[in-house]
Amino acid sequence: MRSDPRLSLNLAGIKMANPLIAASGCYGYGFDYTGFVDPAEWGAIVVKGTTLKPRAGNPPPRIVETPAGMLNAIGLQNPGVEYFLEEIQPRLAGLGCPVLVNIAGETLEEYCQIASLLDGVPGVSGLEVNISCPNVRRGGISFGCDPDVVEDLVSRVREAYRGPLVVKLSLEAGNITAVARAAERAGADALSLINTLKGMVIDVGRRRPVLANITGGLSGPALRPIAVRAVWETAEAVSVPLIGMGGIRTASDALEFIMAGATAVAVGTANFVNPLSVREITAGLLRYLEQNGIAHYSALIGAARNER
Amino acid sequence: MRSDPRLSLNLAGIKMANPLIAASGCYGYGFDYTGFVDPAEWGAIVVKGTTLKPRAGNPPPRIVETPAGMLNAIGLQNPGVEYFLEEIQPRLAGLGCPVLVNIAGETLEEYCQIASLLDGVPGVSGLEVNISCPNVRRGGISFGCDPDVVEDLVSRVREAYRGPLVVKLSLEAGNITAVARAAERAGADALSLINTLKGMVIDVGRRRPVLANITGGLSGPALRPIAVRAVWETAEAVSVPLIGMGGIRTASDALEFIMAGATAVAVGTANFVNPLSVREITAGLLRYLEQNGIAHYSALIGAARNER
Amino acid sequence: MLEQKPSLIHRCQLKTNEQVTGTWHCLKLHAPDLCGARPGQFVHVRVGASSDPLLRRPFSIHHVVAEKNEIWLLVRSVGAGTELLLQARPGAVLDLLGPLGNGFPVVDEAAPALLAGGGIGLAPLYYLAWLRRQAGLPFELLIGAASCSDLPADDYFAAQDLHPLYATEDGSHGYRGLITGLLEQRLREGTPPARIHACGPLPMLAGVVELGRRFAVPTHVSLESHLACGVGACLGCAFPFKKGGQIEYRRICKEGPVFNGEEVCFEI
Amino acid sequence: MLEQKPSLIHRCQLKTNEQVTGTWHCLKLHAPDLCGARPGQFVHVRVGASSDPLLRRPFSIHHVVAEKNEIWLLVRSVGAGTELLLQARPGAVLDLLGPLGNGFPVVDEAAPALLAGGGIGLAPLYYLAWLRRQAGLPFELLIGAASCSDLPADDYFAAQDLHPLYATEDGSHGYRGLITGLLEQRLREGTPPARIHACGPLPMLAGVVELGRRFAVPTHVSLESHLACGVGACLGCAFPFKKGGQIEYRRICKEGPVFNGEEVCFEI
Ligand SMILES: Cc1cc2nc3c(=O)[nH]c(=O)nc-3n(C[C@H](O)[C@H](O)[C@H](O)COP(=O)(O)OP(=O)(O)OC[C@H]3O[C@@H](n4cnc5c(N)ncnc54)[C@H](O)[C@@H]3O)c2cc1C
Ligand SMILES: Cc1cc2nc3c(=O)[nH]c(=O)nc-3n(C[C@H](O)[C@H](O)[C@H](O)COP(=O)(O)OP(=O)(O)OC[C@H]3O[C@@H](n4cnc5c(N)ncnc54)[C@H](O)[C@@H]3O)c2cc1C
Ligand SMILES: Cc1cc2nc3c(=O)[nH]c(=O)nc-3n(C[C@H](O)[C@H](O)[C@H](O)COP(=O)(O)O)c2cc1C
Ligand SMILES: Cc1cc2nc3c(=O)[nH]c(=O)nc-3n(C[C@H](O)[C@H](O)[C@H](O)COP(=O)(O)O)c2cc1C
Ligand code: FES
Ligand code: FES
Repeated sequence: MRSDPRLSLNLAGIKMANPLIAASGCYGYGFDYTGFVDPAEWGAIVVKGTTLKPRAGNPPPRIVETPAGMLNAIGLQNPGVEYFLEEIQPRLAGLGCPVLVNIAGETLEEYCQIASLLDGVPGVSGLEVNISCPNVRRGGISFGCDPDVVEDLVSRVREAYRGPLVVKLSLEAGNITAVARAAERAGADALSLINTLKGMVIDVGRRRPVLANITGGLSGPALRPIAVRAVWETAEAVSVPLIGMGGIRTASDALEFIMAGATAVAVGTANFVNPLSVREITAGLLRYLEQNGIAHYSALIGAARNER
Repeated sequence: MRSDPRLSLNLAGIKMANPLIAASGCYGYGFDYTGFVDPAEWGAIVVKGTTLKPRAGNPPPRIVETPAGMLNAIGLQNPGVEYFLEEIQPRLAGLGCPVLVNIAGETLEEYCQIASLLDGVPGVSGLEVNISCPNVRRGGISFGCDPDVVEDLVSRVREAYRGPLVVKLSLEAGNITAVARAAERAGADALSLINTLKGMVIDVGRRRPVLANITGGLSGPALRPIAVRAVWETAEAVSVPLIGMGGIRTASDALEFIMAGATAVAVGTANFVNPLSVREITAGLLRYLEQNGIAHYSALIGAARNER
Repeated sequence: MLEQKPSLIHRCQLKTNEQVTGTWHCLKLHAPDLCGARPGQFVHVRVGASSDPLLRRPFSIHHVVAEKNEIWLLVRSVGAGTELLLQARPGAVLDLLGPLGNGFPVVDEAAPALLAGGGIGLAPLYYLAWLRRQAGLPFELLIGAASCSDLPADDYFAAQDLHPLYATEDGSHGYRGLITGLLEQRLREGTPPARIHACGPLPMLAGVVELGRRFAVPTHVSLESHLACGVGACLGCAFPFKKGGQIEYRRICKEGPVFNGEEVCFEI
Repeated sequence: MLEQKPSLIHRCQLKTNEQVTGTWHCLKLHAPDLCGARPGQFVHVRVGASSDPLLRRPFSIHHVVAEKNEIWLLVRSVGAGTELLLQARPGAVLDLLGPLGNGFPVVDEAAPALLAGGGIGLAPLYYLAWLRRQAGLPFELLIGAASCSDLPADDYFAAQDLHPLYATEDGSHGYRGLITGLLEQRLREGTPPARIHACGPLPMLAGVVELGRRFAVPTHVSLESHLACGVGACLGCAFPFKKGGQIEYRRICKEGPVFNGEEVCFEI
């Protein structure tokens, strides 16, 4: 099923067997779910956000459930790019699907340094530049809000990294289309959207925020209508391919993003609920194509826009 | 129960029996739920958004359910301020609680005109200025995003209306605290937050958006963690009282907003699910006060902040 | 303070939940306070305690058995909400708002009535038919579906002494074709009715109104839409109507669900 | 392609769901593929089909009856997720991930072991105790609660030939006081155990580790936290540990839930 030609695509130079991508931070380095599905069932996997130096992450509690969603405040816990290159990169080929590395920096320079360290590294099919992680206090959020800063940042990362470059947007900025256009101008090959939205839960018994970090990023189905709208608006603003995400659980959810204009879709939180999500969504997409006599899923990209 | 002194407050000059407010657009003019609860059980009721001229509203479908939420695109259907003054205002005294009129305009001038028409009108305890309705294409959304425009708008409405003036914020702007400060500077007596967030659902069978208006405003529990965070951040930025809202269903939800810094809370979508919400939340608040030996709910305003 | 009316919120125990056909179940509820509901009115039902699904779901009063303090709902499973509701077992307590809406305006007129129900749209007409049968008033109940396997068995009707005329698209029961075809035949051939009451999918209702116009018979159609509040507060269920050459939105839950067919603006 | 391991996702039929005491139920599941689970491992259970509650809920393997292809879960109702789960009726099919986590590291050591379970924390120790009983290895099972009415009746244990020592804060059964008090008494007076296995609330575990240190007995504690993925992918369940004077976060679901008590950083 995973190599069905009706679902294959070339995303900004990355050959993918299907448009399903494991979302960053939700699938580790691709090895944690091998007891459930073959990682090669994914079109691609985006690994956990990687920083220049190792990061210990935030103290617990790091997650809390919300209606139809969850907040996370992992704080970008990761072993750093050097460890990644030494210990993890050699194993990536075993996954059997393209792997993108999600990167985050605290300064422009850090982004560029990580990008050049990853440039040309075998087994790394592309970068996803997280300009929007809501849990890193310095940097992070501020980068993603200002179109000029984004253009500068992406241009410089573009110089440092020659492979496929995806820029990941959030909605926090309020002007996602302006930021999207800035990233496109600066040479992004594709855009990912959306990252989590900042939220918080208060423990009314203890009268304090549940998360040690106070706020965390909202993911899961609660987010979906907002994310679909963001894809819809961004698809109108740019011509690079979009990777849509936010609350996708089923093939129907994935189709919403595709019909709004996404070329590929990423699945994050749903893996926690159902580790077989990738398999079930792929099967559901094929069923939809069959039932509707469609030869290739790409005919559906932006289909909800075309009709108007 | 509804006149329990432990819940009474004076919000920007409006005397309320309790901090529960029926959210604008979710309670009509206060008469639709009389088969369930006495309107006087509310601390206050905010009526449907009122415009200068009558508005027919959007074609159907206007609502669609989403995970733990719903989208609405009513399009500010309302009979206009004149009809309101002639036909509705005379009946408001019968509700037995303070009534605020939510107003929306397509131009600065319209806001001012409505405000002066409502100035000094008996039975109208205050205005809630909606600078953020996501369904009015002209005006609306743009007003609410730019702090300078907001300051100008609110200053002028402030001149036109002498009673309690509440300004209702949305998060779409991305810079809610800047907008909040602008509204405060311009003379707002209180701030309401948050309005719905723009979202959309696509009907994958018909390959088009479900809502005739394409997008609609997300309300309900899905929104709650984002709304609590917005109150938390805004409470830090301004000193006027806040009316928190977004997905409140239970006393515990209401307490989250209060502990984040809200002086009062509004309940919208939850009324649709449970018309007895106001009664059950009031009872729950009193139970919390009892169980924790607290003499007045106001001791809990911002309580989750104080401890840090 | 406003005059206190009897409360419209009810906690009703489910007595039975039985499959009627395919995905249709009949729920019988102990609901003494709802036995006064008029045909065409509806109840707004909480299908679960969680926030997903969030909103209530509306269902027509399908039947009232006043001497047993019982109301019936005929529920077709089409999505998450109805699926959840149909999992309720006898003994479960359901939370209902109602009776809501206007109901069919003319129930006890002596002149003959045609009642046309498309698919699950037969739900409210069943009770209307039964009331007319009880009162000895003339009526004919027309029921349409894709196939007879999509409909309750004959004895579901015969048990209440109702004997519908059937229209099935595959001809498996009665007239072969759409219910509007059967209705047209009936209007052409039978005694002219005083009015037509109809409930079903929008295209069917448009057809019914068109026929009513052609044969100069007043029509009353029960409309559907997603409802949020169900009580008139949110304006979410607005539907366009013709009023003096202009479009006006009316609330299905409040001014409806039953409307004068002539006024409905089907061209949306 | 990676080597294909046996799948960790299972659809298991619920055989019985019986109240054990107060808000505690014992769920017995037909789960042949989970009978190899080690004590201290857990399963991650889907509690409903809707998005609210969204995440799975983790429960320890409470007991395995291999000859019946049966695993038991001991579930205390504390919130929406557990409430929903406890509504499941015999015949229902539950979706489980597992066995997950590491389990207690040393199960079959001949030297005596003390097993201390605070409240629902007794769940995993029950199976550990049973395995030792079967193997004829010495152990003592200590159980603590506020009152004996919060605990299963004696015969819930006696049925498996387990005879716990009780600590209740109100003194209604056994030792009066906290389980750490009983443990201290036991450490002071009885034969020195080779190790202590404990599961329960954090303050209790901190106390157990402190006692272990004081009496020079190694401790293994099973930690809890909200889990998202349960398989190590999300880093949501990280807990601080001491490592060479530094703090290091480890995943409760993957490196745990059972940890060397000495290394746990309780001061968060
Ligand atoms: C006044 C009124 C009376 C009704 N009476 C009955 C009745 O007696 N028996 C009965 O089975 N149903 C009745 N309905 C329809 C019923 O309310 C819907 O089928 C139900 O709400 C669907 O809920 P769901 O969660 O299962 O489906 P959803 O998951 O919400 O929707 C599933 C599919 O059904 C469509 N749908 C959902 N609700 C409606 C609706 N109200 N109108 C048109 N399409 C819809 C959706 O677009 C979607 O394609 C009535 C509706 C109204 C407004
Ligand atoms: C490895 C592991 C094994 C477990 N084994 C068992 C078991 O055998 N039997 C059993 O009954 N429970 C066990 N638990 C705890 C169980 O998972 C939680 O009680 C359950 O997830 C609560 O879900 P809920 O939706 O009912 O409560 P929620 O509504 O999520 O929470 C209700 C209250 O309980 C608290 N809470 C929820 N989950 C946890 C948690 N994991 N740790 C601490 N506090 C929590 C919340 O903070 C809140 O105050 C285990 C947890 C872990 C991590
Ligand atoms: C636990 C967790 C960790 C995440 N970590 C990252 C990260 O490191 N970098 C990143 O760009 N996005 C991260 N995300 C965001 C997801 O990649 C995704 O954008 C978001 O969760 C929305 O998709 P979903 O609703 O399918 O989860 C994380 C999300 C979750 C839930
Ligand atoms: C159907 C509907 C109509 C609304 N109409 C208005 C309106 O006219 N003016 C306004 O300021 N807010 C309006 N709102 C927003 C609510 O007042 C409230 O800010 C929002 O719904 C969040 O609260 P809730 O989650 O409790 O519903 C409307 C919301 C809904 C659901
Ligand atoms: S559903 Fe709210 S007005 Fe009809
Ligand atoms: S719960 Fe995801 S890593 Fe432990």
